[in-house]
Amino acid sequence: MEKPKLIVDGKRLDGRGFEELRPIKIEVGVLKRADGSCYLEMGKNKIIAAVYGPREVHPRHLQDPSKAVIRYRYNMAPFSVEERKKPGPDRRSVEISKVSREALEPVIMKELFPRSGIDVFVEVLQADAGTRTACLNAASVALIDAGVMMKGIVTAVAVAKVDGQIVLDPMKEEDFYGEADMPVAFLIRNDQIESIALLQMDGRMTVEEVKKGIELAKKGAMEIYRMQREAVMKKYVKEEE
Amino acid sequence: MEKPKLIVDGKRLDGRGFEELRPIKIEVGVLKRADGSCYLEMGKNKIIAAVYGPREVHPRHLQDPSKAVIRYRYNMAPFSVEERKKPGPDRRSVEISKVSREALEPVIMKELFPRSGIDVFVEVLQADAGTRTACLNAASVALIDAGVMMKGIVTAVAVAKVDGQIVLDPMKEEDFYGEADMPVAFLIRNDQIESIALLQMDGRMTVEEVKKGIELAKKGAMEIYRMQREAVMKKYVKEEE
Amino acid sequence: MEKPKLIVDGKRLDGRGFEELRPIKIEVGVLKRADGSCYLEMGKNKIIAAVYGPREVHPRHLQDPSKAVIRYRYNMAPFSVEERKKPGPDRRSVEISKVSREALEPVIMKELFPRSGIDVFVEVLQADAGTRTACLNAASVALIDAGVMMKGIVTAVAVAKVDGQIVLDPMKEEDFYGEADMPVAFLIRNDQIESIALLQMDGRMTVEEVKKGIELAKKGAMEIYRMQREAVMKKYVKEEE
Amino acid sequence: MPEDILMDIKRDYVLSRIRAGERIDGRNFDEFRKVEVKTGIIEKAEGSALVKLGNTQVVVGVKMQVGEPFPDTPNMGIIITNAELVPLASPTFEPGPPDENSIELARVVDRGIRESEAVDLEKLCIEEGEKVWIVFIDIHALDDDGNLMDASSIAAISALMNTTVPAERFGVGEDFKLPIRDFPISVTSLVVDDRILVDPCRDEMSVGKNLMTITSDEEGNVVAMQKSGSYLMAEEKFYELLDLSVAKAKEIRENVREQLKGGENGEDEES
Amino acid sequence: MPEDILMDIKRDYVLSRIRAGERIDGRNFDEFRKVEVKTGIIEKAEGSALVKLGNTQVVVGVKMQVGEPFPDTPNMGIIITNAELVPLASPTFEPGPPDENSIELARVVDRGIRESEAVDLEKLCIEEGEKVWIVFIDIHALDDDGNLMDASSIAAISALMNTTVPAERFGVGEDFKLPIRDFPISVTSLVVDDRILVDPCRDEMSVGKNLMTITSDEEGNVVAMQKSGSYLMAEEKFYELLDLSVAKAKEIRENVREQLKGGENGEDEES
Amino acid sequence: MPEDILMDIKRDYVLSRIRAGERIDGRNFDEFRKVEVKTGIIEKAEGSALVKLGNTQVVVGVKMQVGEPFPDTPNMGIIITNAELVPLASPTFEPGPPDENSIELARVVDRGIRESEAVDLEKLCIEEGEKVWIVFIDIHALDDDGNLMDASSIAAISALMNTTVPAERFGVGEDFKLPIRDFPISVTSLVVDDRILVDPCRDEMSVGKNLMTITSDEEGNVVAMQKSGSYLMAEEKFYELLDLSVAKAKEIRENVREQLKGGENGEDEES
Repeated sequence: MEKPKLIVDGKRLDGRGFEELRPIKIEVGVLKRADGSCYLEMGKNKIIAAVYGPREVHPRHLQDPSKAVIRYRYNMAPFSVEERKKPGPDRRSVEISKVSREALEPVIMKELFPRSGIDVFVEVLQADAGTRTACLNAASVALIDAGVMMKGIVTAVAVAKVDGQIVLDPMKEEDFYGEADMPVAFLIRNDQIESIALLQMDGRMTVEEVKKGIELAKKGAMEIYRMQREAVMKKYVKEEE
Repeated sequence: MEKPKLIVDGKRLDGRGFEELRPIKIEVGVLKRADGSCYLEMGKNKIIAAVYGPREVHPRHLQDPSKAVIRYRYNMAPFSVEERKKPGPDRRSVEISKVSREALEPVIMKELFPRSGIDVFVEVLQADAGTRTACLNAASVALIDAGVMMKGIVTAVAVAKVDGQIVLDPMKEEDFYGEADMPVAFLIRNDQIESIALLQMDGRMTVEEVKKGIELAKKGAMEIYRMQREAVMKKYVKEEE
Repeated sequence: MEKPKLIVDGKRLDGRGFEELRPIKIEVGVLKRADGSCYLEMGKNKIIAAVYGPREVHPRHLQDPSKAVIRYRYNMAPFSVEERKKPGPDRRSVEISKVSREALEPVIMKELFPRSGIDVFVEVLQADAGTRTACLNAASVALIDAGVMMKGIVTAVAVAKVDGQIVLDPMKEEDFYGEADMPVAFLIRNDQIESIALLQMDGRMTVEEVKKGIELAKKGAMEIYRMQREAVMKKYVKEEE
Repeated sequence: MPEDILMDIKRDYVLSRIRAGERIDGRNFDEFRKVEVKTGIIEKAEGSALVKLGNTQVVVGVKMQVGEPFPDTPNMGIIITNAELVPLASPTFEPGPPDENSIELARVVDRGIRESEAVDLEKLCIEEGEKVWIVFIDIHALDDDGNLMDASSIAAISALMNTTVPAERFGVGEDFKLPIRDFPISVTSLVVDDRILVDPCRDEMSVGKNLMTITSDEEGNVVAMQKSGSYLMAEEKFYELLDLSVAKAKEIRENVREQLKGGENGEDEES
Repeated sequence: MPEDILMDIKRDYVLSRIRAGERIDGRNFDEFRKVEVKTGIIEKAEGSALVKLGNTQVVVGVKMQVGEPFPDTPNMGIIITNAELVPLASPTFEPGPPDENSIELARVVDRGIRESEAVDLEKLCIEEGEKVWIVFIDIHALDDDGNLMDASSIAAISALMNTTVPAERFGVGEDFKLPIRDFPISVTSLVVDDRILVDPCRDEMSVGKNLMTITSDEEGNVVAMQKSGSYLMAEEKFYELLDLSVAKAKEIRENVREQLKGGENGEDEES
Repeated sequence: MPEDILMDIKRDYVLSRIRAGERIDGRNFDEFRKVEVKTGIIEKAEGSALVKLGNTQVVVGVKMQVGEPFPDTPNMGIIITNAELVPLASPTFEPGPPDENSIELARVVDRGIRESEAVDLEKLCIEEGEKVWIVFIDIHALDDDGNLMDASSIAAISALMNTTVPAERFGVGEDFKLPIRDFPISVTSLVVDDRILVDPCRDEMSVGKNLMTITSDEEGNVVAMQKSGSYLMAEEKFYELLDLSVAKAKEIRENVREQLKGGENGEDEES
């Protein structure tokens, strides 16, 4: 499996420019049972997120008397990837669930719901690079749909180094053959990026490239943020009609 | 492994007629530690059932304040089948345990024992088709032996479609090569079949054949029911001597 | 893999006499977080033991209102043996943990610490025959270091039958090719062997050889006991300086 | 406590309506909710289908691998059916290994497909005794508003009909459509007192989980049955269920077949 | 609470009898309960035995498979011993993976068989370094009225002696009797104060689980020992146990051997 | 309750010192604790290292096996990194399968080694597509006084540099030193208010677990990053961390390199 050329004539394999996102589709409130939900496509990623809560926590000794307990479960459907994935959590999904939960915890106003639990469940129905950021984006919208109070919206996107270039939102080939991958999530409030909520990276980049990557991620996140808002708005407008 | 002829000259491979049960042997009260117990053979099936309870349920949050909690565990000994079975529950035994428990639950007078537990444990020491029905028959007797109040006796038997014929109580070859298998359990009270407590089926039968099968199962169940009663009686007569 | 001659010219493969221990090194208080700890080498065995407690037991229903609950966990590092060992407990380590705990339980003054837990965790960093006895020796010292009240010191050593001879403290080749292995632990109080705390054996020995083995084990245990005391003393002398 | 009270009220309401001869959502007693089937929704799977049964939603994906046959069927492919009741789909589902409910779901769906011989397993033999195709049918619940069983059965057979065997990717010849030769449909009903409620929604199940599933094939043969739930069923009620279920299955089968043929599955057309 | 009180009363009673020089069931201190052995009871197993030791009942089944030898013993068969303390056998057993008690049981029984070299493992080599017989010894407790250990040991060696190697079924030659060359017997005693109670029944164990198991071979050699239970044992007591256990083993061995030979195993004769 | 109060007091104390511009142990904010590295301490492992970072202690052992390559990298060896947070190392660790913390630890250490391409995996191919070396890196925590991450990273690369490939034992040629071509170092910092505390000790972490790990290679490239902990990080703070971490890594690398070369590893010399 030889590495293909990932950038040809200044364009990426799927024709995108370096700073271009894949097509995104967001639908709010797609599930009946969940308190909030969101379906999100980002390129070939197909994600569905559900939020339950604030609700009672069982057994009791898992409750926190001062704030809500947040759970976040990232899960891939067995058919979401080329080679069938064995059902159940693996090491990768445990790590992703941890850093994703840690991105949302400081944003959710947990103190408002002592002793209760807020559960965020995200299913990857189809995976195509960048699932953890796509999942966070869906989870944020589902949290809003559930009416959970937050300090802002969490919006995530990955950047990558590919054939020497820093590019936005890598798709599968770029992730696999590229030099580096850096998923980032931001807290956005009042149309302003406030801080970093999630940050991971693996590969090889200079310090300058990392900084450039963050700048590019901010640009991408703002675009996604607008789509998240729009999707939420569309649902509520529809409901009022 | 070619399918053999299962019916030759109007007789089954083991010489039985279509409506004939395999030889049955039932012994009551065979274990000391259990509150009730039963050893049952049905053809080459060798089953032992034990009942514990009503007894305390641990941990407490598993108790039901309004009635007894019933557990039913169907388990095959590793040496009970041709190819050694790995110890512990597999998907098949989990399903059998579920439907068997659901057959007994509406028959046991659970409301008489709030907060308590009644455990039915059944071990298959040797398996030869029809273990789930044989186990239920043994479990019913063990429940009586334990003095658990019930609305009647649960009696079970399978019917099968074999070389186009509906036959009673299929043995292994008939189960493996036959066209369909249908295990049924009935609630029997005052020598009367009252209702269906368990019903499963897999294979291929016309609606008419299913109905004919149920009729045949009723016939077989009544025979087994008499043997269950006799076995219980024999023990208590012996005890009074 | 043919059995080598294990005794040549009245000496063992590593030059030891029949009643000679391997070199032993004991260090007390080697860990900061644990309440008591000990590092112990015995031949190529490298053992580290930690004691936590008396401390609270969670969840509560595991507490014993009349005495401390003792846990003992014997664990081998994956790199401690020739073939990498899969992490986590196997059947062997579960059994060793059981008999080791049972050797310490009657010696620890559990009644002084109702509702509390005392945890003894022992890691085998490198294994070379006799790990269970080396671990118990380290655990005893760690318990003293933690200030846990005991009726005496538990000291353990194995004896073996090797090429027809009863020898002290077998190393790996002797364990593997020898005729029998017998790990023993004693309760020693006031420089006196009081009783047997652990005893296992597998192999083949006459009754007389078993008795001879116990006598030899007592001799070896007294030597180790002195080293355990010395190591403890050294730490406390150092602390007073 | 408040939840318990809510449940009690709901149950009483459902029961009173049933006794008045009505279902809470206005359906006839033998009426399914609206069935919507979309296939080919997971491009990375060999076959897939999303089924909506009212608000109940299930995705089934089919993946295929090459593996060894079972010793006693050396010339036949293998079907493995698995169900995940992920906690996203219901407030009562918990993360963890499959419990008895998801195992039962998978096994009953599996039996319908297996016993109707819907998949021609002999055509999935690559090399007798050595190499056969393994068909993984993964049921992934998205929203459990009652009767996951029938939604899953429909999704499973639809996904299988949508499946292309990826022979090229595995270097064993040319891709071909998975050979399907039957169309099993399960019909699940709730038994309440003397009433049979076909395709119960979740609120209806607040009165109890007295379910019966009867799966039949294209010719109206029964291929699988499962009484599920702690209840006793009158014999005559069962016969009523039997006739009703086979009849309803026919109806649903036509409905699904139309949708699978229909133009509404844009993504499906290319495959 | 009532259970605790019951336990206390039982313990006091057992202790008072012991101090009076008696056992609660009237046995001598060095007396086993009645041993009954039936072999060949599981026709589908390669070998099997049911042992009753008083009210304690254990079934052992032996199954054989063909597999790869361990790298360091390429010309020897493999023994795998497993014990299931199924919840049927005692109110204190819980369903679930083997706990420390069932692991200890399996391992001590295994050591007796392994270290006495009761099974001639070299005769279980089919093809050096490639194929050997794997002997699965599965201990299945039915009723735990104390001393499952000795009941299991007796059942294990009896089942092995009843075993026929199913070479034909595996296409590797003709069936043959499993080659057995020793007869290990374990003797388990309860140590109470200054007393040794051989083969303790369950009520006796209410005073504590201070057990010692000593397994010896046909020639009176010790092949396995296990102190089990949280207690300290005086050295002299151990020597007493040692002599006693080897003597009792001889007695039990003769008893069991008689039964295995005897005509009472109707089912055994055919094999 | 008393423990909670103790924690509160500790946290207040740590915070007050930080606000006064000091760390509780007197270190500068960008100062590591003393790093001590000993290699070759486990003779039975192919490579090993014990690292002390102040009171934090970690052992890493490297074991090698021959196995099959992954299908998509047929000519490359395999690295498998595993961490056990055994309960010996901290009162907060519990026995059991790896939890999210030990998984994260293992994966972040793994990424540093993997992404810096520290191990020349192509030289670990024995037979393309058939046989390659599998390198097991096992992280075994002994004492967690904070920052297990960096202690583990240092121990891992040190153990790898100490590793001899046991080709003779596996019959595939002569032993050779594991080919290492980079020297990744991770630097973990605690972010408290506006302050960055490099290499936090455990008492410092009583203020929160707001950690950032940045791993860089010999040339100062970033090869792995991990924000860990439930907190929000200002962008400028991250840039500050970035520069600081790469600079500190260089310093630690030299320190460790000196020790690995140095004469203090008596046991290492023979290998």
